[in-house]
Amino acid sequence: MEGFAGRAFRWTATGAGALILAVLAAVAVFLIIRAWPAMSARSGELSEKINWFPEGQSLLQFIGPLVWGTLLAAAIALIISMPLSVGIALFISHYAPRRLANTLGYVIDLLAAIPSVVYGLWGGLWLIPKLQPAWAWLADNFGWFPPFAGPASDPPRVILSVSLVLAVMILPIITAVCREVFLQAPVLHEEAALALGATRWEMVRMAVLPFGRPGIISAAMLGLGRALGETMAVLMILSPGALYSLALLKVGQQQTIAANIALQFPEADPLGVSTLIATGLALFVITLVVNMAARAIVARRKDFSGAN
Amino acid sequence: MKLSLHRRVGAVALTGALAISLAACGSDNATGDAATAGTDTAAASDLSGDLNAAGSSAQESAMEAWRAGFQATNPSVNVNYDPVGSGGGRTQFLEGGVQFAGSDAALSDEEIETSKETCVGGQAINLPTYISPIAVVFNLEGVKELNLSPAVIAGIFDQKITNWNAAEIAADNPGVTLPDLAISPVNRSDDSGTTKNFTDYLASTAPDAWPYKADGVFPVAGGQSAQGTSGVIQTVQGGNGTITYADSSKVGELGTAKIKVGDAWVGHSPEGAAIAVDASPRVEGRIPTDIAIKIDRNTTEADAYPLVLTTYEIACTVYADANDAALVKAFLSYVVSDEGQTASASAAGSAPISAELAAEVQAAIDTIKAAA
Amino acid sequence: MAKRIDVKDLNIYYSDFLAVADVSVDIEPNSVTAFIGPSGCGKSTFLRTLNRMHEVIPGARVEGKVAMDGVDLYGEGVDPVAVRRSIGMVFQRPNPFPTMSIAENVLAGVRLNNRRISKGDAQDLVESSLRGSNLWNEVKDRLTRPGSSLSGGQQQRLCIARAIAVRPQVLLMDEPCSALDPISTLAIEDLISELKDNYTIVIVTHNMQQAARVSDRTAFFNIAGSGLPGRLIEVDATSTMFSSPREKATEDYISGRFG
Amino acid sequence: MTTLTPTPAGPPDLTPDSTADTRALLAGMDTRRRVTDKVMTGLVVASFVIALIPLISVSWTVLSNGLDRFNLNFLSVSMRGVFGGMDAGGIYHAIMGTLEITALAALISVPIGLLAAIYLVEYGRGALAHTVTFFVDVMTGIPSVVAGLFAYALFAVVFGPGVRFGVVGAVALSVLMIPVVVRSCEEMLRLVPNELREAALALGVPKWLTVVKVVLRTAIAGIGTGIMLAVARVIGETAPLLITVGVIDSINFNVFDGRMMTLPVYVYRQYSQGLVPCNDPAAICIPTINYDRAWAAALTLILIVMLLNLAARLLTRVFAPKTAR
Repeated sequence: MEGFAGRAFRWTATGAGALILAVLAAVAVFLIIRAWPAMSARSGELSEKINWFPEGQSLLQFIGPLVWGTLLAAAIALIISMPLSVGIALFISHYAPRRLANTLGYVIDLLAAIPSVVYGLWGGLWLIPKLQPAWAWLADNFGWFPPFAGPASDPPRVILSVSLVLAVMILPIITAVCREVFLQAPVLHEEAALALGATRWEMVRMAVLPFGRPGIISAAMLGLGRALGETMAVLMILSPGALYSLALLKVGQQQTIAANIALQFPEADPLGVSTLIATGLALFVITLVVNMAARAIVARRKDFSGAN
Repeated sequence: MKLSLHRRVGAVALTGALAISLAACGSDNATGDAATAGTDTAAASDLSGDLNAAGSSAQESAMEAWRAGFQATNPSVNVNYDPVGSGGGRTQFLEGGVQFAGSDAALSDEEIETSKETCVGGQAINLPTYISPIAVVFNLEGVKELNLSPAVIAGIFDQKITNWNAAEIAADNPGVTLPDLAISPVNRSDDSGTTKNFTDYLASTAPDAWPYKADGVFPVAGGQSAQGTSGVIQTVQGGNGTITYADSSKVGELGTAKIKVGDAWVGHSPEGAAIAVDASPRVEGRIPTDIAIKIDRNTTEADAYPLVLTTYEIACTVYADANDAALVKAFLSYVVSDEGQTASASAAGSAPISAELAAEVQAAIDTIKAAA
Repeated sequence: MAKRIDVKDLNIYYSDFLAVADVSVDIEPNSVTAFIGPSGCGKSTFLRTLNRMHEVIPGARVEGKVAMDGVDLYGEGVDPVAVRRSIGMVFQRPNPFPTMSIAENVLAGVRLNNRRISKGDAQDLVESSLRGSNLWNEVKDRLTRPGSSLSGGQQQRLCIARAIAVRPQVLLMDEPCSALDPISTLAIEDLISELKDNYTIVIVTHNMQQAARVSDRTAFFNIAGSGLPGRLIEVDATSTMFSSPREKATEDYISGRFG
Repeated sequence: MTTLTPTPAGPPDLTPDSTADTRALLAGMDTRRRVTDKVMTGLVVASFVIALIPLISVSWTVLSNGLDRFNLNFLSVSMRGVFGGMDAGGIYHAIMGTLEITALAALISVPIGLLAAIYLVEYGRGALAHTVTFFVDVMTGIPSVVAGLFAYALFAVVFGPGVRFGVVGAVALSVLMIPVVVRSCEEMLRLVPNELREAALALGVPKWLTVVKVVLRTAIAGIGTGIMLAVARVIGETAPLLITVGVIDSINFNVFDGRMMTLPVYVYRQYSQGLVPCNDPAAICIPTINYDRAWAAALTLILIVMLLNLAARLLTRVFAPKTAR
């Protein structure tokens, strides 16, 4: 028996749940509608009407390099930060003395909350001037490896610098999630490993990492999502280009979707805005795919997960 | 429970107190100048309201000075300027988002046509408010000044001349020790009036070396680039062997090039820029109050510096709102007044427009009116 | 391969708190020794000092001597990792690694030392260990299923298989049946009797009948009050302990008159 | 190997010889494992130290560069009338803008988020609940700049293009904040033991009252913490505010009309204004004034975020049930 108040409450709550779907649908629908003029433009129309649109390209040809740049910057950031984050998280959860670990955990939480514009400021003003010798060294010694082909640009407003700042940015986020997961690794399994004669590292490998794998994956995806959508740090550091380029140490090679939107939006006429929103739609789809892939990976391992 | 209740009340009280004290202690009197606070009633006008503008980031320094000066005598007026770039400013103006726009390029005939809708019954007019030399700026250790001909500048920015000790550069700079160092040309990454004037200059003076047309978007890819005048200057400062083109007001300590005009080498200066502008014709086919200037890049006037940017305020001849019209008139009149021109020259290092031009612009401003 | 353990004057601490005081006991090879006593008396804590699992807890330490065949486990040149390898342990709650299959669970300890064990050897070892823990017939057709798919009693036997796969000298069991149903308990008890042919077994149990059923010798631990250290009251052959204990406290506990 | 000793008293005499293989047995593992363990320990510690370098450097540069200008005057005045290299100006307008817009965003997202979480935990079953759960996850991944575009276009429909005022920014931030609020509230509500609900229901309390009086009250500290962390998360967003709220250098308290300044945008603006050339030798001019202000504003922003985090921690501690866990 549910009175009027009960029914009202239930419907309000359900309405709020549905509202979320409505908001998301509104975002998606709006993106598509607003991007439509650009998507349906006849060939050549975009470069004809939009100042910054490259000559003779279609919308897809325009978005392609941006998607590439976005993925490249985020992927490198993830490659840099992932092992470090897992390391820090392990240090806090299983290596550091307990009192120190609590303090460190708190510090990491605080760092995770530092706004990205601050990281951009730090990257642009403090880090960039210091990176040039390191990148020059990389280019001199590892130039045979195509991504590190030189000469390294000066100032190093290159994709590797951007990725480094992004890595620093997502480091606390990934670490915070990993640490939380590692701390939840069942003592039961840790002791089982130790009792079998495992060293600390072997115990971590046998009992902690397998248990934490879904958590590590979602942490990585969280970090990747952040890196994919990050605008300010890229805008403040990178010398953009629009190539499918692997060169990490040269300027004018890549650009990310988010930074391109922020860069061109103020100057854009209605068709330009439409084009930018089409790129935003691409970014939206990418984050959606990343999210769903992460969920699929986590779900597939449910059988062997510790959750039972 | 009782304790936590106390704490709760305390926390709420504290937050409230903090908010109130925060709200009470703030002020718009940032400079400590009494006039800003509105106490100087004698000088204060009866104008009030918000005047929103957007546009060229090159105008930013000058605009800051103008706004400070204007708001000091009109404390009830807020003049806001969003330095989104010339194109953005024009777009926002044509869409009716702002009352006037700052632009480094005059409106095209097409845009003027569009503006007739925004400017209820009137049209948009271009009002030159200052001229600014575009300096070719470089960061080269031990070198403060170089002679660069249009063809060499074009070669450098087209990434054809790639080293500072290239023969082309050395030929024009006898006695200067040029280092063996890669040249990193830096361009604007956003659509900008500075780029448009710069590429127009190269296309007009060195058509052989510069195969591109005048464009607000830099046509050559693969170089350093940054957003806004400050961005490119910051990039040039951050690297060795870098070179860019930028509004001379932001140059600071960096080295600048003398460009070749006729047979002479001319450095950037406000006076040189003013000479180049005065020697240039108007854009044809416009109404008398629309003062758009077509810079003659190939001028051979003595001491003229034709790598110059004329900046415009773009306003309507007719405004739907009377207050808007009054505010625009008052502000733009201040801008072209001696006081305004001195302020921008001091803050931005720009060249004042000549007295004759100023009189013409003022006459055009006087025709701005509100719709009946 | 079974070895003896001799404990002399052992004090066990958590930081500054003395948890178990002054234990001296000899554990005979190829026998089952049971530790009984009320909750909190320190029998599990003591058990964990026998393979140096105690020190995994931050701040935990011991004073005194624990010797296996005359070698002090806490002496110089002794590696705790090697100690735990030689002295296996089965826990109160079955804890197979959830991310590993049944076979992988059995091999978990072996792979630590011998990464490149051949496929044939591995299969043989899995079979012999699972046979040793009386589990082979039940799981031989599903060795690749996750260990967590088994029932509680099967899981516990899997854990025993895992422990004996590394061929330890001694097997410590910390209330191995307390989380199991009576049938599974019986299976484990049978297994313990079989295992003592090859191993020295120490078992902590709450269940006196179990101690009486499976053990050769019984040690009784007691605690005088909270905040005080647990002590070893008496140790003797199981039959003696249950028929004519020397101490009054033992008799009270065994006859259920414990307060 | 060993013989059964009949005497229970004391260990048998064992010569060093007979203990030799036991000693060898206990001496340790092979070199590979020992080295692996040492190397991995080294790597773990090293990764920690390496990661600390940039993180400490961020904190340190912000602190050391920001403290110069961080004073009462800086906090209490706006940028009105400040230009060039003037040794003046502050962030009062930006602080107020940030606080108002974020508060408004919280006002929009907290009720929606909390109610949606209640729906998911207490009522949600079947397809709708699954869909909501899934799309809340998806929504977490919306890039902030896209949220900004959305809000801009939404209001542009009504107010025309070029629309820029506080509420637009608040809506953009809400899009980013709602999923975070739902997630954390959901987690907190699920932590409330079912026994509590059943006990209340068994007493004849209607379900909605049980939710309000029992479940919400039990979870209130966690919910508060979650909301504060969500606020801390969006308070530093720059890109959406840049697009939707614009910039201004005077104080504007009215979120319904006119541009507002916000702290993150202020930081970005000052950064992009760069060094001041100081052309006029007569005027007082600090070349790095824009960067100095950017650092000081960044410091203020971080302090606000830290304060929110600290408050969240404190809230958890004060309201935490004393017996639990």
